[in-house]
Amino acid sequence: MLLIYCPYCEEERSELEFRHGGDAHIARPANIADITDEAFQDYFFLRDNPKGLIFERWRHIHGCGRFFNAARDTVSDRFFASYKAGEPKPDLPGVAPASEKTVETYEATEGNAQ
Amino acid sequence: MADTALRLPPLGLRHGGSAAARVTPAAPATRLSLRAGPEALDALSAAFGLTLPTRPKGSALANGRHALWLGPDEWLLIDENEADLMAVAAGASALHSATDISHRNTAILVSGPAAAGAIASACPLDLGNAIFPVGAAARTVLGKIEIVLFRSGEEDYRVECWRSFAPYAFGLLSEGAEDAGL
Amino acid sequence: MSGANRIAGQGRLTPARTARFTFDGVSYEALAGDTVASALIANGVHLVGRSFKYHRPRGILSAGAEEPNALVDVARDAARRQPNVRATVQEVFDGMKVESQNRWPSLSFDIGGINDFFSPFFAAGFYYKTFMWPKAAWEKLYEPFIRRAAGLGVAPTEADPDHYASRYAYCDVLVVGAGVAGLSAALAAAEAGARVILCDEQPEAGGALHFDTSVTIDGKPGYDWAQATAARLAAMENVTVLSRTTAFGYYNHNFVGLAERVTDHLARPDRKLPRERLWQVRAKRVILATGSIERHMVFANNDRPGIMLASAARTYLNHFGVAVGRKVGVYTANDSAYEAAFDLKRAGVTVAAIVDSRDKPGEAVLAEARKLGIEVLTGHSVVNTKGHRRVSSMSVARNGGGAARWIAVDALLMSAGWTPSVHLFSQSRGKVAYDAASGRFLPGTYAQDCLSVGSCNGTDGLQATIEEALAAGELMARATGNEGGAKVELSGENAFEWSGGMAGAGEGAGVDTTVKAFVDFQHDVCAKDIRLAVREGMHSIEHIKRFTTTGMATDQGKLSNIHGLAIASEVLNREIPKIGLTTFRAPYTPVTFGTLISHSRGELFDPARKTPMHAWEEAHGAVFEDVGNWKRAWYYPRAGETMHDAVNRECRTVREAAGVFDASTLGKIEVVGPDAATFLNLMYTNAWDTLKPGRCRYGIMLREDGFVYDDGVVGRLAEDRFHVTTTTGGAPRVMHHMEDYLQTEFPHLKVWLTSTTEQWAVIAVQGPKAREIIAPLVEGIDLSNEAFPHMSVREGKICGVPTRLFRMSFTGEAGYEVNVPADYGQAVLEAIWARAEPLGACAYGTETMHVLRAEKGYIIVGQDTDGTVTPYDAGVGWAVSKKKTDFVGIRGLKRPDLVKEGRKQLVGLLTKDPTVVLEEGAQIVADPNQPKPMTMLGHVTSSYWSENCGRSIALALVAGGQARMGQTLYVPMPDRTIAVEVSDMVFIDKEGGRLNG
Amino acid sequence: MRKYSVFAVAREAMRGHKGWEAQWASPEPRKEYDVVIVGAGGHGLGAAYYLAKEHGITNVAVIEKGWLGGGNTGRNTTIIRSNYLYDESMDIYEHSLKLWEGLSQDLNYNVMYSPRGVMMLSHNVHDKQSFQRHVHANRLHGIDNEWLTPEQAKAYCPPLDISATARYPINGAALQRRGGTARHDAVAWGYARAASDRGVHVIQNCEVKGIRRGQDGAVTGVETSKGFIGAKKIGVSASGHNSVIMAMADVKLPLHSVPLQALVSEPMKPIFPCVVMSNSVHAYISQSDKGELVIGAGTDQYNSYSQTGGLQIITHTLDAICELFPMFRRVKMMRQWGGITDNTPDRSAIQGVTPVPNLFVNCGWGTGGFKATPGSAHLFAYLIARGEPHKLAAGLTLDRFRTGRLIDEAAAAAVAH
Repeated sequence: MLLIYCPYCEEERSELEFRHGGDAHIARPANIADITDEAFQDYFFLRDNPKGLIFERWRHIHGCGRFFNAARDTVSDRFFASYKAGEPKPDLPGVAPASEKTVETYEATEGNAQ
Repeated sequence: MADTALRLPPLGLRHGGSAAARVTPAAPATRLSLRAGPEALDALSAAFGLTLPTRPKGSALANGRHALWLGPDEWLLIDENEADLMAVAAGASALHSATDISHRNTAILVSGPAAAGAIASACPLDLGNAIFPVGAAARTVLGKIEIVLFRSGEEDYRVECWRSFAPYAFGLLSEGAEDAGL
Repeated sequence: MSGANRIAGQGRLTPARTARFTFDGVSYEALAGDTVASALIANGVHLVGRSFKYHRPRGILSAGAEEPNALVDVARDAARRQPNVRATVQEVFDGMKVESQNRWPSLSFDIGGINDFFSPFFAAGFYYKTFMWPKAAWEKLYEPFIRRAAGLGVAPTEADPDHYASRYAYCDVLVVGAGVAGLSAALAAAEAGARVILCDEQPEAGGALHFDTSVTIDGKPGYDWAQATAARLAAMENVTVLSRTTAFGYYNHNFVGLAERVTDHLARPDRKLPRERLWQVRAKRVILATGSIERHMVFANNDRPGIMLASAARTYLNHFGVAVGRKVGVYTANDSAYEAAFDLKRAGVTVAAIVDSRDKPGEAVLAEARKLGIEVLTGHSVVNTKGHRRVSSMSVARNGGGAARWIAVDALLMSAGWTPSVHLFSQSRGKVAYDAASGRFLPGTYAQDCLSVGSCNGTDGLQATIEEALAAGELMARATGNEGGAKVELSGENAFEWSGGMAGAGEGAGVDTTVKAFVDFQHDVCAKDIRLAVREGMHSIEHIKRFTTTGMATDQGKLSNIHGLAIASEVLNREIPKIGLTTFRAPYTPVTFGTLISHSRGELFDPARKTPMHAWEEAHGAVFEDVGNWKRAWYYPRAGETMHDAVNRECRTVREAAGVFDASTLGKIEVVGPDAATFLNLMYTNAWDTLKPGRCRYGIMLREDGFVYDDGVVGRLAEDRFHVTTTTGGAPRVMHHMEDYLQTEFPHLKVWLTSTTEQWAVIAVQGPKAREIIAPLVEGIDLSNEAFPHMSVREGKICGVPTRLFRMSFTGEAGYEVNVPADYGQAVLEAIWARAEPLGACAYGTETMHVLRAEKGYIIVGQDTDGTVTPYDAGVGWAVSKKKTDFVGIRGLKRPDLVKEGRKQLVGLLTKDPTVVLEEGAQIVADPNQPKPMTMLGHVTSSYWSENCGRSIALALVAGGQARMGQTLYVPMPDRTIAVEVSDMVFIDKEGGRLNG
Repeated sequence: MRKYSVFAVAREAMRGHKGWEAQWASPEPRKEYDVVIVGAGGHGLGAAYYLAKEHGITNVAVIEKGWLGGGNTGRNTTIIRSNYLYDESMDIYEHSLKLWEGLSQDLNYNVMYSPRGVMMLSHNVHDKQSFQRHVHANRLHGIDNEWLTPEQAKAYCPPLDISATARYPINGAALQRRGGTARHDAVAWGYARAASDRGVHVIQNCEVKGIRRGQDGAVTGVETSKGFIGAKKIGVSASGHNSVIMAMADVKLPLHSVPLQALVSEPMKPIFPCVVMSNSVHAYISQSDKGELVIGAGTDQYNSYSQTGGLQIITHTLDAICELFPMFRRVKMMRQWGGITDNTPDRSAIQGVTPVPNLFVNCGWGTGGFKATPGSAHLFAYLIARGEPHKLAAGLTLDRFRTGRLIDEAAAAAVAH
């Protein structure tokens, strides 16, 4: 069970109080009625699903009720940062963006069996 | 003209818990869900006769009227004297939203030396003195339901929940109180 | 006498305090504090169980949680029976009934033992290669046979009458393990002022000090120091000491699950006490002081009763005062086992010989052995044993194939060295590293804020352990902001430093493929099985594990993992770290489901939500149905009525007179603010700015992909205040959905949302006499059609209390929905009922509501629609604004497949035979005689007998339904085919005149 | 390859099992293959097997970063059924079920397919409507699925508590008698052995690090930890890691990967005869041949590639299990674990061509991949061999997210896979 820092409550609280909200920084197109089928597919369905750094939304639904964003490593589940909705992606010195070119070693996820 | 309808609170006259953690339904109160931006705080504070807290987990008390911080633009107001809070809110000119939730919520009081233990049987909040001191309030969960927890004294807690969840909350707190009191 | 093998003057139990228990029906005496294992050995019982596969006779191997053999069934009474209990952990209580497992007809004569004879046929993985012919025999013959043979204990068959408790806890430092290392670390952390939780699986602190009597700390015997230190910690305000408490799982972000056994050791527990208590600890820092586990030696027939770990024999002697034999052999590859021989010898037990596979044991232990006159055979191995129900002799040979000689023994103690318990560290996702020098896997890279100390960290030596633990305790306390206290100092002494150890098959395991040298005792995995697995291409340790099932028994490989790995390493000719460990999974030791679920049972399993009028409904005979978490009145049968009768009567009564209905469960959201209408414009397909205060409108809400998400009537109370209703089941998700858009897409809008579902009790009064019923009760609202037309809302009073009175209808009749503050609901209902009943009205439930709305063609989202239906499909396309440039779902709704011809559309269905009522969910076809798989056009979503229509009616989603009006389609049922005609969805009062009644 | 049989076992028993050969070869990779399949789980190995057996394509490598069968194939609760709602789902799962029925004989490897019946409990009127919709659709499609009264359900599964006072009383059940379980490892091993026997290379401990493409955009091979391996065609079937692999070819998919947890109890003598699923209370349970209760829990709510998850997911499932079977409160959890599932927005799989020529994908099986193994593998082989989907898999293509032709089993029925 995760321990999640809520930037509005300014403390870490149990995951039980939170609901995950999918990827962060996906803006609903202002002219949504006019976009193409492909653009709609991109907006609504296609996701990076990164292995490593992810920017994601959480709602402190059983706390202050606010949506906010967080940067987390999807392999270690470690949080790097939480920040309020509407704020830009933070700089995360030393944190590599997830990239298909640098796939985690097998051991990192799988224990030590070879 | 019919007789005025009688009020029937959800928990009736139940009691539970243990000597070390008593669990009792709170008396009826009026409650308000108050929503407003920072620019309205002074006017609203003046109207309600207390300073609306702006820090997480903060609360304010004046003449039996509590204001609990629930979120950056959200307060739960509880008036134990059953004052008409909607009327008070209507008197404030600043932009806000006030919704009467007096009957939506009900409250359970947990008190005694094992009160914190009783609540900790199902609530994942850290109830340590340093982090949840007297006067602290937070929306959180209790077992499978949402509650607002308010610490009103060293050994006194108020658990606010929606009325249909109250029997569940009461049962859970009673079991927790039995165990915490052992 | 509590057993012939009890040695006067030995051990820490009090001879005067006894308890009686039975094992397989025979009564025995034990001492308070005994485990089942110590009590059985004290009474000369060595055969206690049968192995999983070969049904080999098995005894007690260990004195702790790692026990693979001595699993028994323990009962307090018929319902309080627990299978697969480790006899080495379970404390005896007076009146306890213990039964052996996995044997028939008896433990000493077990028919299943024949498996041992046929074991050559049951090599690892044999079942993958056979039982395939004839095909049907697998299910009918082979599998049932395998199933009966497998399994250990017998599952409980009665509901568990015990209760379980739970506690969330926070601390600065959680210390797991209360041996030397754990106690030292906890003391240092606690003295520095940290909030500390210290837990240990045993009843008393001390860990290895239970058996290791050669240790002194601060001048006290080690065990006494441990008790004093635990007591000192327990007395500190900032410390919680939990005994009989196993840290079973280490989860994300320093979340650790502990299982505390509260009453299973008590003869007559207070009924208020929970059986077990789950602790869910969130620790800022964790110190793992989990110690290490002694390994057995792998050699031929190393599994006979009486063969056990050397440290276990020492525990039985030094703690329980029980001699495990009278003539004991020792087979070891490290020094620690010598101390077992010394202790036994001093207690008067004959030590036949110490057989040491090493050529050069530690000098100190050799010298002591000489002094005590114990024969030591270095460079020798035990290569076989004899004895059926108990070991009777061991065969010893010089390494390298010397001649073997048999030595009579009645117990054989073994030790291949110590395996650090890195289970929790590994669960924390830390990476272990192999230390080639000591042949151990040790904590390597940490993934969470924790530290390992003592022997689980590979730290050898008493003083080194103490110093490491004290430093860690202080460091963790400081790291969590504690600055108090003086530095703790401790000094310890012990008689011998231990060295040595080996992993893998000993000389006596042979290369012969028939030798049974057990690696995993419970699952009967031998060295030869691991070799076979490798031969068959299983080169990953995970493959070997799964193919042989080594490490997959209830002990999860605590003894066997390293041996299995070493044997694989030898056969594959690859170093151990190149083969790797299997992943450690929670729980460390098995945890009862009851503990994990704690309070969640019966009424506390899942809240049953009841409306404010529930008691009234119950008193008036309502039968309830589950809708989400709600209990809703379903129908109100009168004496002698079936459900069908009751619903017919209710349906008729509502249309002829009136009915009252509890609609409180509908979701309600108060939408307030200057931009409320703008916001609703975005959330619903309809246009809201045109709705005047005091009026209501039916709204459709879509997901962004264009499918119907929810619906409900929305009333505008003021320019800036709307009363939104949602479906009963949809209330929480609609609220979340709206908050999502409001906070993240449209944060500029000045509007706030508040759930008011439970603020209002809602009493629907529907039917021609509705107005007559409520009129005298209402104050301040003109109820005339002109002043208060259909789809309006007014605020006023009813029965002297505030109401939001809606003029609306889900029945097609003129009607009202009376909203009153919830606590008044029952009283207002009573007042309404007092007027309604004399006027011939009835109370009706959800079933009647469903029929009445279906007669009018009103849809129920979630029943007539699923997540694949657009408003156009559902026949409510009129509610989609053509003028708005944006609302959620506007784009999704235009996608090619959503505007395609031939989509499933909601229509009415009339059976050709009006008395036939279709089954909801039944499928519809055009040609009932086509072969399977048939082309299905759609399905029946709602279907009822309509008393008011005098026939059955149904709604259905049918491909191209609107274009099929009047067509005959078919509903093929298992026993007949039903012909239906596609019709309009409105079956009664098509003009809607009754609404204005 | 040596045929497995009771006679072979008996013969080997007499000589200490010294004669068994490796079940599959462990070759070094060739420079180039006609087909490289990424992911040696049941789907990938099976596809290789069917490529060799039915399409005559034997110059095939299945590459796997860890040990074969180590992903979701070896981590799931092994439930097999085909009583889905939509034609697309029924087609593929029924195709799979038919292959399950003869798989042990086809592979000469006992995968222990055990048609012990899968029963889905209905707890309320809504469940009943939904399950009966399935029952009828299945019947007209030619798939067995029947509606049981509570008493019939109890007769089929005696441990069931059907008392009306339960928090979620049981008002009926849907039963697919041909549904059941199989031995998960055996499926991977059986396919690996049979594929290897037909010349397929199974290359373990070989991690894909990139997908190389030619000037025409078509794939030319994979960069791996064992060097570059050329490939005329590539099929990706890497369960939770499909997004990561496909991103190497710049293909974005509608997937999110979440941990799915499961647990087993200690082994006990036979007590539980079938598979029981309950959607309303979120639980599924069966008993393995070894005697363990095998219990499927839920997924964590957040994307994660960690094969662990929160304790609350496990306890939530056990709540429900113990409510349905109060006798199990004294049973002990012996081991819990997690696998990474890749999930699509409509909870149905994607199998089809991709925008990259000669790159094929098989993904999004979510929590339902095991039961699909032989069917998915069989149709994936067809897709790779022919370059176009088999008609039974034609609905599973990627373009449905653009057009809106979703196969939303979850939305339609809210039935957990």
